Amino acid sequence: MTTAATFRIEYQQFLDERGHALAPLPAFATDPAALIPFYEAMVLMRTYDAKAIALQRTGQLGTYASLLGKEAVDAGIGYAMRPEDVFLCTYRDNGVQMLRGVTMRELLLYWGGDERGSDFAGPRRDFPVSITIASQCLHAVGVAYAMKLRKQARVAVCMVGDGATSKGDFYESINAAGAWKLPVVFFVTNNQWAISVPRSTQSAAETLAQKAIAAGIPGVQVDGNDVIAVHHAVQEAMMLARKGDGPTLIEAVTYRLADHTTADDASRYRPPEEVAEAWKREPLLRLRNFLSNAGVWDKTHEEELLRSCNSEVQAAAQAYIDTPPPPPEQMFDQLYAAPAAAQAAQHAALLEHVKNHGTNHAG
Amino acid sequence: MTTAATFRIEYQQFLDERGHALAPLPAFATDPAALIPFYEAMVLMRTYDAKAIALQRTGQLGTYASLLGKEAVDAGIGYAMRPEDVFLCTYRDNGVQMLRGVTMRELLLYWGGDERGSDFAGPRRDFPVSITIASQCLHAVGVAYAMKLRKQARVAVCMVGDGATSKGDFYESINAAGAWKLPVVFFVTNNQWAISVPRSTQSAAETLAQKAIAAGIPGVQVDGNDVIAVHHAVQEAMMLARKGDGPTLIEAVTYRLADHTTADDASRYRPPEEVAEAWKREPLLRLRNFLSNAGVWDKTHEEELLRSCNSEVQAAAQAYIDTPPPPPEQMFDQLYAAPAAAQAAQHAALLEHVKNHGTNHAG
Amino acid sequence: MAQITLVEAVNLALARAMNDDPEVVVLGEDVGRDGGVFRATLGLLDTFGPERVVDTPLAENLIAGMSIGMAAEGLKPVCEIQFSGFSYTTIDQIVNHAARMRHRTRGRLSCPMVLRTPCGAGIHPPEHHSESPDAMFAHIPGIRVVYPSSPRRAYGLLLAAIRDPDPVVFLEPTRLYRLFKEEVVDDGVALPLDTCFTLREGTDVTLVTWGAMVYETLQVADELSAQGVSCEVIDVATLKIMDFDTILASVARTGRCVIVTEAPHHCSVASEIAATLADQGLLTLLAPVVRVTAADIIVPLPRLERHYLPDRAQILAAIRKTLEFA
Amino acid sequence: MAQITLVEAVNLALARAMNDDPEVVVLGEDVGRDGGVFRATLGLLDTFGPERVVDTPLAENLIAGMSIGMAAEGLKPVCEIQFSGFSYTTIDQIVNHAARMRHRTRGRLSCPMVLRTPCGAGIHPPEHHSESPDAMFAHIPGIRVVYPSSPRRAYGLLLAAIRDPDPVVFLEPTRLYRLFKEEVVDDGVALPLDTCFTLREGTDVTLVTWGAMVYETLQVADELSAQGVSCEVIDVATLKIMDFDTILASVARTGRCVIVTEAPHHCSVASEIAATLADQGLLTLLAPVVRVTAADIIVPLPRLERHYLPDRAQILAAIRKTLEFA
Ligand SMILES: Cc1ncc(C[n+]2csc(CCOP(=O)(O)OP(=O)(O)O)c2C)c(N)n1
Ligand SMILES: Cc1ncc(C[n+]2csc(CCOP(=O)(O)OP(=O)(O)O)c2C)c(N)n1
Ligand SMILES: [Mg+2]
Ligand SMILES: [Mg+2]
Repeated sequence: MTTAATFRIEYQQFLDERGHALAPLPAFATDPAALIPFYEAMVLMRTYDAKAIALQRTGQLGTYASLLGKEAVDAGIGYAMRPEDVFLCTYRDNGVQMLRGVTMRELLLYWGGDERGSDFAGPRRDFPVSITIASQCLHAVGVAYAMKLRKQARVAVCMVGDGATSKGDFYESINAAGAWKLPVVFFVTNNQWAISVPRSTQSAAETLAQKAIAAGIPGVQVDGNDVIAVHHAVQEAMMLARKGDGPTLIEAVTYRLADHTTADDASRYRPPEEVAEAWKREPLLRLRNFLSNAGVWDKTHEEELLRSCNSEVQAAAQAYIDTPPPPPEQMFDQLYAAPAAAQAAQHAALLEHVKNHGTNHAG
Repeated sequence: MTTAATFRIEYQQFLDERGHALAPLPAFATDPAALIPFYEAMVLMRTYDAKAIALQRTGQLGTYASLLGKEAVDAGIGYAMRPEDVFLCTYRDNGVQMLRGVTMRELLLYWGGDERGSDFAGPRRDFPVSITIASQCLHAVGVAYAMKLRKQARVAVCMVGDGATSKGDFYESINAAGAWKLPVVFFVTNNQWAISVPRSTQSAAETLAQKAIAAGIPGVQVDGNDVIAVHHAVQEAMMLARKGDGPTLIEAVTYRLADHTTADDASRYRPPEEVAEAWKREPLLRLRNFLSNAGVWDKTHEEELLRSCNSEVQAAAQAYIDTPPPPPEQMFDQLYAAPAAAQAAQHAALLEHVKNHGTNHAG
Repeated sequence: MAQITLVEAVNLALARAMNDDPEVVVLGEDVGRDGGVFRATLGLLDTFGPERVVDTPLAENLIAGMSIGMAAEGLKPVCEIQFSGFSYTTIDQIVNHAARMRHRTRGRLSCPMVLRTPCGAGIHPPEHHSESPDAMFAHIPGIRVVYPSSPRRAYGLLLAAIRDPDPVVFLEPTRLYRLFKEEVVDDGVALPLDTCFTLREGTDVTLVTWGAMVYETLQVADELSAQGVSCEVIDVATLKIMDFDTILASVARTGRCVIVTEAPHHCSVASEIAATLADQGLLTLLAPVVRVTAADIIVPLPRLERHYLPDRAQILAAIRKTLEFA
Repeated sequence: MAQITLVEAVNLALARAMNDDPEVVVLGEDVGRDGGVFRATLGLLDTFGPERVVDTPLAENLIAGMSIGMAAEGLKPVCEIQFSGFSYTTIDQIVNHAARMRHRTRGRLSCPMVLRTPCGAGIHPPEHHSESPDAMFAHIPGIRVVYPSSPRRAYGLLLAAIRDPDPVVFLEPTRLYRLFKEEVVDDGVALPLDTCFTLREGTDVTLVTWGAMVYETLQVADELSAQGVSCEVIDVATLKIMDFDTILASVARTGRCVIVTEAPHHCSVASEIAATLADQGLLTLLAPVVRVTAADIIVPLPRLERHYLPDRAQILAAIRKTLEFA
């Protein structure tokens, strides 16, 4: 019996729950003030999130998936990416999208049920939200393949949840990306739940980061409530990818503080104590404490920030609400690059009907 | 930076290429004579294999996938399973099927293009050959789930090739089997090639056994040309499974000595030297040497064995050839448990046509 | 005798089947403690335990494939795919294995599984939650496809599907899950899988439909009835193996036929019905066979969704066109 | 000007497209050194190198999904699925992503990919190597489905498919790969994707078909022509978006139509054509629209395979029945 191979999965955390440094901080964090933009972004995300839920509750938005609790993940990633990189996201990654330049109005438009929300003016090559779990991992492989083929120093960043790591798409993707050494970072937000299904039901693997071993690529686990750990891991992974050293899998351990979506009621399946416990580890508090301890943040800053976030979000919500509804033609155009003559009659008939009758549908 | 988890993948080999023991042999192999049935089975497999190819070459069989080079794998597994276990196989695992009690006539019937070949009299709950790569892994999960639900001490054994480990079905299955601790053994025959695609193209993983780590289950790599190593690993894995300790992934490193199938010409894509090298490690020679060295096997035994294998195979081939062709009705019956009235006319019309016209088809 | 919704009827049938037959196992995403995102499996976990009411890892291909393995071992798995937009990944296992297990082993192994999934548009959900893949499934030889349109038929047909010895894809009209209630007797009586259901008898025109569109079609029929037009309304219910005799016989009487479905037009189940009429019913047709379907477009996000679904006005217009044809 | 087979024509078009456009990338299982199991990609590796002629890991879902990612980045991936029986695992990516990328982003991203796969029965192969999923693909809004039936059309249509800015599923009739040769000029001229091809003009009956069955249908038409029966033969070629005008115009002249396909009967592409005739062509029909299809059964293993495929006698019988109808 000999040893064919050995592996180690590392865990990275820099800040403890009260915001104290546990280890020497990485270069980008040695000046605490440099972390203020992270904190500001995280607060904006949380403000946006609350507004989105409020809009949904008042019938002004469709089903919405809250990002509450993953602000550190989103800020850590958002600030590590360059404009020319490509972001492939789930429905829970609006925070990264905001940092990429997608406007809150566009995000709300999407959640409001309008395709135009995915035609954002910002990062034009970023992917739209992927609803079918893990399916975007395969796209990330193709995007990264194209980048490599063209010898570009760009990186694809692909998000998934803990539940998504059970799906074949995820494995096929990390495996293929490893085989071709593609410039892609796979990021698992392990928030402990896939709707009502706990992490333990998904897999017997002790960590999700170790799934990287199946693909022969590096895997690392980080504290997903610690923005320094997240940002550091993503930076390292992107640097590897950019210089041609292939993909990395990052697992961020965090917690879904909200219901799965506004259509869900998490109290049906998880104990309130678990949620209360998780609140103690939440990412904003931790970073705020760190900044306060370092003397670069105080109550005045905080109040000013909240004020500006609120007004920014309010303005975006209003801009969303003021956006005229999509024209019915939107159903047909952009289905194909060129409208097919053979479908013209079908489309015209429906349009005619919509214009004459509106709809008398029960749904 | 702390360590979240560490892993080790073991490699097992007992016999070297010349049949010398490299390590103390496991209990079942301490009496060399106990290995004679393994050798006999392996020679029978090879004889059968050669006959099948001959039948194909002379137009008496359809496309056939040779098992040449994996006889140790098949014998090692076949002798580890109990009748009540369930075997889920690929097209290259006829050797195991033979040991399970599927007759060579039945196997040839299958390759001859007759569904009745999968209605074997032997292991009635074993699965038919799965052609769609890795798809049978999912069935193995279901079979093992049923065994566990019913608290039976049975085990499902599921075969895949190296190529199959790139497919989502494989990962979803080992992951789910791990999550539920199901009684199933996943066995990867790593014969270095998936048609023309070499093992290195499939994955950056150093071993295929380490894919087990993604599922949080044990993984082990063995020398697939060493029947003792294979049998030992399978026995251990089945013991674990039978007593409720869940699944194991075994990777057997061997080599596809033949073309992919009779429809393939491997000389198009792989160098003759590689094949010549592989012949030096082939499993029969090694075990024969071991038995000879131990004084339990000689030329007379060998000649006698070859003679009996030849006549057994010859008889099976004849029985196959003498089997009357399937009736056209076979296309319709067993499509549903009860023939549907709504389809009766359609079926009757086709049957009528077949009986009146035979077929004038170009194909 | 309770008035219950369609999703409650599904729940009732599941509980009944699990109670009657210990081999019945329910599996899927969130079917356990959560009771399914639509609550179709509510209470089953408490009654039958986590071994028979199984939350799976998040993988539909796994759910379908392991159901096949369970079924081959003699269990009767009833798996749930959370939305039919996530059922495309099961097609490989359904076509290549579920549909063939019996045939390829000459009956040695079989596949008595049911794959349930909510189907169709109309609940204003995110992308991929409004799909109508009925035609894709109905094309597959070796399976049955069932699509109930009322609580009572959901109950009886689901029992039948579970008891059927072959694989059944059971599509549930999401839009009708809670739209209306009906009295359902929990008597364990299954409905037949080899027949359409004639919901209204009529003489002027035959309306053929299934799934959620049965709802609007009946409304239109009632509306027209008040105006003296007599519509026969047929709920196809079992899309495969389909009972064409009932449809052909009806059209033979009425001479006119309108087919209503919310699936895209091209190569839909509606096409099959119209095609069968063009062959076996041609002589009885007094007017062109009109299909009221969705356009061949992607279901839009909620803001335009209501324009996607065929509505009463479209059905009405089609009927009028058919009736006015001389 | 060489006489070449259909598979050689596919190869020629691939080489031409790769030569003309550096964004064209070929990927799939065994497409590299092996040149594809049917040799459709023979020689491409040597000419264009391993970065543009890519052997992938064994995963069809990956192949389809990564093609979408490549296409969104502006490459023009042409992926090969080794047999259409292995294409079912790509349906999820095709329906849920390839078909929607343009629409859901309002044209910001698009999906100019081609998915090629050999299709149909007749080569006596193992299980799953004889599938005809054309109807499933043709049902999907947002894609095109193309199915050539001769070397020349394979060449011209594949060029068109690759140049098309939207996703195209390109089905290749396995049985015809080497059955006959035709002169193909490698002039880089694409054929249109919005039209059927009328292969024989005729006045007595319209025969509508596609893929490998075009071969037998033409033979029957020739046979009948010798007997004084004039058949119009239409190769549909592009199954989606389909050119119904050509078919309707032809049937308007002949009054009779036989549709021939080797796919199972229920909800097939043949159903769509017959259904369209039952609506838009009803008044012109002098006889029932007859479909010659496979039965709704699983393609049998080789010993019975020849009974599965529709043959000339069946086509002939259907035509006679149609012609004799008064
Ligand atoms: C393929 C697929 N199956 C099922 C669903 C329904 N669904 C939406 S979110 C979700 C859970 C996802 O969990 P996870 O991956 O952990 O992400 P999270 O929601 O926690 O961010 C499920 C099952 C889906 N969207 N796609
Ligand atoms: C899903 C699927 N894709 C493609 C094929 C075609 N095919 C048959 S065997 C094979 C290679 C399999 O390689 P491997 O898993 O290593 O098994 P081996 O043939 O070496 O035993 C391929 C691609 C198939 N049968 N199924
Ligand atoms: Mg989660
Ligand atoms: Mg192999």
